[in-house]
Amino acid sequence: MSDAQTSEEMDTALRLLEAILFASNEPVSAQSLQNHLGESADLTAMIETLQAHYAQRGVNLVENDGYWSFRTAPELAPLMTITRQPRRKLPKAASEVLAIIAYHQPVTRGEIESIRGVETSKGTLDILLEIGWIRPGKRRDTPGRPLTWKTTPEFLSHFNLAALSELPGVEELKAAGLLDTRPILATMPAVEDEAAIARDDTDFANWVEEE
Amino acid sequence: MSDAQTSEEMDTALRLLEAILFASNEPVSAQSLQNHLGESADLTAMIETLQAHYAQRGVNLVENDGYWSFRTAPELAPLMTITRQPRRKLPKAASEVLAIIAYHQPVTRGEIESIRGVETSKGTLDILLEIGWIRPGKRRDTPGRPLTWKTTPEFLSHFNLAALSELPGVEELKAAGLLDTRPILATMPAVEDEAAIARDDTDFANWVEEE
Amino acid sequence: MTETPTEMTDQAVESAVPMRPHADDLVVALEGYDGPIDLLLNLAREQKVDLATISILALAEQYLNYINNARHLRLEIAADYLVMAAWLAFLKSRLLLPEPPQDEPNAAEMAEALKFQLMRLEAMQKAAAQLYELPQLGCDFFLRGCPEKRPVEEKPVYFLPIYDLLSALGAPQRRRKPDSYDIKPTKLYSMEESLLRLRRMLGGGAEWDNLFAYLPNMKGHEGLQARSAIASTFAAMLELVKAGELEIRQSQTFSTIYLRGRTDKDEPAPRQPVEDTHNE
Repeated sequence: MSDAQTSEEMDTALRLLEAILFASNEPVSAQSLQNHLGESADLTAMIETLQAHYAQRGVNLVENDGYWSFRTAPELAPLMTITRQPRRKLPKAASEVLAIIAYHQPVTRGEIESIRGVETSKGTLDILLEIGWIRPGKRRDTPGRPLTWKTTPEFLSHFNLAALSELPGVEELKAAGLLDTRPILATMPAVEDEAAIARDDTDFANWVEEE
Repeated sequence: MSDAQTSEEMDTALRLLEAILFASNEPVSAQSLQNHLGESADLTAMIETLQAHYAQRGVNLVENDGYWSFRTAPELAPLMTITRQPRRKLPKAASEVLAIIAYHQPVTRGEIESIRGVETSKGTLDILLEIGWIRPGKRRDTPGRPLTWKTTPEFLSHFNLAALSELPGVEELKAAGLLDTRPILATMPAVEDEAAIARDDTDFANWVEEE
Repeated sequence: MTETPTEMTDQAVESAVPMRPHADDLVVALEGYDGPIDLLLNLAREQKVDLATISILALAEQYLNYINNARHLRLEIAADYLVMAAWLAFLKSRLLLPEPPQDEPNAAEMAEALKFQLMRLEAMQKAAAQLYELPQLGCDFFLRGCPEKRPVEEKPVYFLPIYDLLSALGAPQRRRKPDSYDIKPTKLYSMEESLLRLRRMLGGGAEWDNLFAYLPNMKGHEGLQARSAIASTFAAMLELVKAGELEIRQSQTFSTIYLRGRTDKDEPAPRQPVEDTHNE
């Protein structure tokens, strides 16, 4: 082992962390790692050590919004000839809605509709929910208390993003003021009234996390 | 990466080998690895390099009858145990024993059994001991000097009681019907239950015919 | 599919007399858009200029021509496309005419708002495409292929509501005396029910009959239950006599009771009854 470990104890904890992350086929939350290693373990430092060690290897240690996992290095993709799933191609409306939720979250359905200028069919959100890329967030404190939508850690994991700040072009869009969800102008044709959308949202009420 | 790799090409091949071994859903045969890496690759040397690298880490590269895979280091396996803490209601037998100890303490196991009219399994007392709701008291000055049992302060705090004297008295329990041993009377179907009465009528018809 | 609107709109803008392409082409064309903003954005893209510098007036005209064309062909156009057309016509007039009174929206602001809307949607469409250029799990990178099962140990956390603790105290007693206390829940016949049964059975019939003929089926019933049937029927009978709905007759103490529905004319004496065969 190349990393200089001063004490035998630290060594075992680090090996244990490596083994736990290696054993899992899905990202493990930092909280669960900390629980396993004990309160006194310096998880951040340990993860940094591991991450640095694997940075140039065939597998990398990657974070997705507080979840950690080993995964093969993306740049090896062209060489990896093991069975791969076909790329998931979403319908145009669904990928647009996904992008809007990813870049504007938390965002209400009414806001999604004002950005797209068109009603969002139930099926579109259902597709994204079923894949597990979006989830309901808190209700907005505005009339009708509409539900908001956010992306999940699975979404970040699927696209190999450590955090939402790594979304392509997110900084430029923010700087250009294009991540504003406000309705454009009172006189613009409205899509649907918020009340109707809120009624629709109640179907998802069970999903709402009580934060 | 700590291992000295002289050429960039070798480096990529080794990384690919590592990635393939990591991502495969079953151990991979040397032949299949060779196919992945190309005829010219010195698989034996590469595997040796990888194996040496992982020898002291949390996962090891192991061979099984010509098939290669990463496995958790054997000595770490016991440390990886996941502990779950499901919330469970205390089993009936244990609640009975607990209630008897609470109201009759200090009480011997023999006395508990004579009150319950059934034998008390060792496991029942063990559960209560493990939860920390009971503890052994003094030995009774009778033949055999049996151990007595009492409740603990944890018992009081679980039931939010300041002292044992806060437990309702036996007379109060009787008044509340909690010690009632008689079953409750049930009446025949009410008048509104037309169907039931209609059934009764047909019974009557049969009865008349039988005469 | 997206080619069609391109040709269409170019022609519409260039010539005052619109071409008449095959009707189906236009239907397909409109179906290809996700609403009026998406259509506007596609029309704008054909101008091949930066959205920031695009002429909103020209774009509004292009859209109106497009919708006019579709209307000309008597095609069904979704309401939101028409609402947008009306709004754009309004915007167009505002852009061409002098500024209106102050309380109405300013034309330049309206144009800016529309421009922002287009830019924002375009940004999201681009973002969606860029998202898909990222490496994807299961295609470009992989998680552990053969995960290892970690041993699981369960350490239950027990709880007990105080009610359960208290009622557990009575459990041994309940269990102890099964012989003297094992009474199954008793079914008793109520008077209300007997009233209902008597009324129904009497119906219009006015023949004298033994009271016991009006008891419910007593098979398998005994003791308290059978007695409750007799008692409730008896009480119901008296109740009906009081209400004037039936008559009863008994020749002497403890002899059989006869009853019949009340009628005005007199009936002959009751037929010879079967003597108390059902009396248990």
